[in-house]
Amino acid sequence: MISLSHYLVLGAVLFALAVVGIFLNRKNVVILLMAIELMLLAVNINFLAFSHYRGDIAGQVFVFFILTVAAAEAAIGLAILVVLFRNRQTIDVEDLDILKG
Amino acid sequence: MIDFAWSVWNGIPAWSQVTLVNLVLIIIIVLPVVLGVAYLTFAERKIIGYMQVRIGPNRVGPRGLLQPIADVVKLMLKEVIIPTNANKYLFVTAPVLALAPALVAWAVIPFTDRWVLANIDASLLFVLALTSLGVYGVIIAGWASNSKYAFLGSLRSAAQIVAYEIAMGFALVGVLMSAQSLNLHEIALQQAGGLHQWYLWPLFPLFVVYFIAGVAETNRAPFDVAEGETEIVAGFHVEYSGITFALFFLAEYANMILISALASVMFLGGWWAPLNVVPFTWVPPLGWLLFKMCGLLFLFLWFRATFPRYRYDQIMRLGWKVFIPVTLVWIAVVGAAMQTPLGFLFH
Amino acid sequence: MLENYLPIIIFIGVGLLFGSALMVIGRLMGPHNPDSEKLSPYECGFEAFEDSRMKFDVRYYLVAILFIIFDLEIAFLFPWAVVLEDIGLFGFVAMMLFLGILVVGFVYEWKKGALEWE
Amino acid sequence: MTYPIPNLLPALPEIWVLGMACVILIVDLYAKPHRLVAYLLCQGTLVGAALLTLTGWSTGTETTFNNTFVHDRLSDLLKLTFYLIMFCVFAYSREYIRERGMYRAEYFVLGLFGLVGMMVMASANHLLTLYLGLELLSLCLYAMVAFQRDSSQATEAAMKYFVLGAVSSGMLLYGMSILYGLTGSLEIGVIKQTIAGAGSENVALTFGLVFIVVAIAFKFGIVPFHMWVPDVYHGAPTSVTVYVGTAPKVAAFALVMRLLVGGLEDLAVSWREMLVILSVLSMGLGNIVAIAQTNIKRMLAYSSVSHMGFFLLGVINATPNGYGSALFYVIVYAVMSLGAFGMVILLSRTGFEAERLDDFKGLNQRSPWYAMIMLLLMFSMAGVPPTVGFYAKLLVIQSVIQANMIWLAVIAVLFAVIGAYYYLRIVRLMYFEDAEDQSPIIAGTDMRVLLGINGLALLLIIPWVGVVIDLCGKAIQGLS
Amino acid sequence: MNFEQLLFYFFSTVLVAAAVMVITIRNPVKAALFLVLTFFTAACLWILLEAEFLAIALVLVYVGAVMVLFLFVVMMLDVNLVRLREGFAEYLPIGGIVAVLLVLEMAIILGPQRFGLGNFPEPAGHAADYSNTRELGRVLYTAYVYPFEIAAVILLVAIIAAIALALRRRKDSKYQDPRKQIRVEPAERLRIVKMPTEKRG
Repeated sequence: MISLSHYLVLGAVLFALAVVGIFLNRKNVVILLMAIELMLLAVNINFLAFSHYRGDIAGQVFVFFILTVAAAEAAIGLAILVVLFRNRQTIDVEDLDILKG
Repeated sequence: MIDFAWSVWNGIPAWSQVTLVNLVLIIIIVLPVVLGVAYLTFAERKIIGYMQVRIGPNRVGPRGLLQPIADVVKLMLKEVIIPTNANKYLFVTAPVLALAPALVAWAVIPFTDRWVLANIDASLLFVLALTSLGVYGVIIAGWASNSKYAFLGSLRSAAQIVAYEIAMGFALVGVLMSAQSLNLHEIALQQAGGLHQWYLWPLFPLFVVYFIAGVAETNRAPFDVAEGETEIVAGFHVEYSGITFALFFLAEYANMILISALASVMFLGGWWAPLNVVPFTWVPPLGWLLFKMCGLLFLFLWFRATFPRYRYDQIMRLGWKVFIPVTLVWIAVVGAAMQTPLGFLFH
Repeated sequence: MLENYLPIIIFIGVGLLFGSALMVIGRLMGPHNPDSEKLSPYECGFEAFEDSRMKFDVRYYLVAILFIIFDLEIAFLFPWAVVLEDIGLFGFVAMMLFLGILVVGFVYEWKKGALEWE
Repeated sequence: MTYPIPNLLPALPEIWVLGMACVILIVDLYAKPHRLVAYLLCQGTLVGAALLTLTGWSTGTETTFNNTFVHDRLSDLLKLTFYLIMFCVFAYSREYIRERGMYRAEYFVLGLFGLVGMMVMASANHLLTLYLGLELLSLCLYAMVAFQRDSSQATEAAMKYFVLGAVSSGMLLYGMSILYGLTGSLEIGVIKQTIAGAGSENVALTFGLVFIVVAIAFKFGIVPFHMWVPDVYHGAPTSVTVYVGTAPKVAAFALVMRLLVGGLEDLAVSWREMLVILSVLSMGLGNIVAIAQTNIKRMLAYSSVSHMGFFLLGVINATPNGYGSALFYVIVYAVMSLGAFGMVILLSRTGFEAERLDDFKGLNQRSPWYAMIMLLLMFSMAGVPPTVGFYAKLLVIQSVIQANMIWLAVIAVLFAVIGAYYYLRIVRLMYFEDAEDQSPIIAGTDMRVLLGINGLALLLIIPWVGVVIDLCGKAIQGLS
Repeated sequence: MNFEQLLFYFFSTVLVAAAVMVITIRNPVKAALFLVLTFFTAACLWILLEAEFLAIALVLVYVGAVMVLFLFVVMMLDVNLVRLREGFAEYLPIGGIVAVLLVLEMAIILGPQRFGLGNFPEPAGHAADYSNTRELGRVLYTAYVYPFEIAAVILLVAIIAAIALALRRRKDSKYQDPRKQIRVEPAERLRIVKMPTEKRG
């Protein structure tokens, strides 16, 4: 049978991929945002796996709220991105160098 | 011979047996839908023809009945053109992505009391989720074509689809409240017993919103600005030709049929006869469902023949500023009524 | 519960295959003789003089953002509608508060003209 | 089925602030632009909330909303601090945002919603409410940092803040998911009991704990998770910096208390070690890099990094006494930081941001009064006696000594001395250099008065400092 | 290997492969589409975990809405795709090593042999009339009413923030206002000018 650990390891792999994605794509903000979504997906898989194997609905409730918040967050993040793009004509993080010191 | 076939059947593993049975059932559903699409186009041309005092297609086959077959053959034999600089893979994926959700949604439609392919608990939500996938075909097609008109058209379509999807979702909430179930089969069962039990009556505003939103979702007239010839050539599929175009066409009409089926199940009692008396009960349940669907499909065609096209800002205003408030208010009304002894009105 | 989903998975496969198969058939049966004029993107009789991927109105993704938020609202309404009879007045009031807060947002959008398509 | 109606009284301040924020949003749609209405309503809301909190002042611990909400002395004290800080933040912002075309009701409304988020955090008794409060606060802050949307500096800062904030939320959630899996509950009290029952020797628990500590460090801006701090403080409009740099730090303290102390106190052995490292790194890097800064906002940012290192010293002790000193420290820091950024706002005017250290040159010639206020602020930040900043540092270092970590105390004192250099440099600039700019200092009456009080409070509170420390101690004792 | 396991491994493989594509592929539009695939397979896995409602909600909200916004944004930002991936290859080996290490560590801790995480029994199946949505609904609006209302506030903040940041009224655009159109008085449009008749020259 599929055990809890199967799901947890899957979550861990996804989480690690997201972290690596953030490191690899430090230049491209859009991909960064996507990597963040992957990270939250990993967390959700964890919660649901625990919820399933513990037979406790609270984990699902938590996931529902994470989905909600993450979607709202993505909306705001992309709004900021759009405003930034209008100002700078770039989403390359390396060009974002006004703030240095 | 039969014995041999039977032994082969018993010899294969259980899960492949299930898979095969399901495959056959799926084909039994998909083929009529596709055929339905073909003849819906024929019906459209004929009906609009008569409404405009013409006869419509009448050359191929008796009374033009073979016209849709000829059309299919023609589309298949046409050249598929992939524009330069277009993104090849995405360009050919887009039509497939547009078609697949329109077909898959049929898996959860209850055709009769006994016949529903996948009787999942959250089937209504499933349908809504699938409908929301349809927008990908549009966006990808517009972007992959690398053509200004296609891109603009796809954006417009996407924004429109998205706006009406909300109204559609809110309208469905009303149905859920009345039925206290997410399962389409259950929803239809609750409407057994005749005309007066149909959700059409207590949820009339939601029915109207749902159906009009369905018309807008499928980019049908009078909401077809995104592909109106006078507006923006042919919208997101301007670069598509031959079979690729046919797939979009198929998706649009399959969606129309789907919307009619859903509306029949949710508001018009699905397969139930309008009255439980003799002449009505002679018709088989599936017959009633088809009859209701045909009625709604006729409305689709009638709208196209009658209404002038909306302007884009009017479309958006209708979706956001009329439908959403109306549905919200009606949800509150239904919910409030359910807290009082009047609740029975909405069941 | 899981066995109910099996037909759906198969159906998804069939849906994708059906479309792809039609594509392949069309590709095989149709002629194939491209030339540069035929393959150029649609334009009103002149060469396309700019890339099609131009910038578009901010309004489009304002609509997309609002769509996300309303979609979430719908996601919250679905389980509520299904159990409304169980949770009774308490649940009703809870949802009306929820909707009330979001109606404030809706009124705000409306008055700000975010729903206006100019 | 019927459900008991939850007791709404403990949550009255939250409900009031939320309701008023909605009212302000709607009223402003119908009011003429640039009216004071939004500002006055906003300050009225804060006063009303303070009154509500004071009337409902808690004597014990009560929970409501099915144990997702807790009302105790700590939550009340934190909320009062929030109101106070926010009152000053809005007062300092008013002229600044008007001059820069940001005077819109959304500014105040987002600020108030951020306040609601902090209040939710302060009263959280459940991982879910803790997370939601944190996100509510963060979302408001991201939007406010980007509020000056034509400024590429501000939007760039907002983007960086957003990405790192979202990553840290992801970390926090991952840690929470492990906690949930191992204890089977999201309720903080139950988690504590389960861990106490199961023993703290579980590697998987420590694994989850690492993620939580990293996330907390991100939120506080502690080395090595401080990358966003200087950029955000610098890039954001100063009126937003004064928000980001003050109240959320106090709210992050609530995060520490509720999660690390309230839920995971039995793992203190593990998290103490992590915090010691973070604290030393923070004090060191913050103080040293701050010296190299020429921009005062960046300097204050690094100063904040180092202050958060000092703050952690209080937590490391893992005794109520230590938490009390940490609470006192973070409140004092918030007040000092409020004043310091307030001074930056004061000196700036339309088309001119007083961001460079050089803009403080000769302030004494321009206005001896404000120079004195700035002097007090800088002395307090440096920890020069007899300012309250001195007491704050004293207390946390004392708590470290109590924990028998003399070496850590020595390091802390050393870094405090290094840190004093760059604070005193500003004092030198103000008193011993000539002003480059002689334009008069203009500000609204509310700002003048509040900033004066803000600065003087650091000195004049001394006779009553014992009362405040006592209050902090009591708030912590009410926890267990 | 039974059918359920087969499905699990199939979906997990697709999920991980799609996630790898998201973070490595050059074209952001394709990355977004791979993210869609990731979400979709994740939804399938959630159904295996019997979280039916959330699985479909994931498709509805993420695939149907959030990713549409992502696509809008990447399509609009006419970015220089190649440049953004410059230096990508340099980081790749380091990134790969980091990834492998991370996964190994996490797998050791979360793996089946240790810390009792593998010992959870497979939960008993639910009754035939079990409805995941219903069960979620029963607690969501009662026991979790406080988080539920906070969620509304978060959505409200998202609306306000999005409009405050992104909405700009265009000054140059012209559009019809039907209210104005129908309120027009004749006097506004037509001016009757008295002119003396000219004499015939």
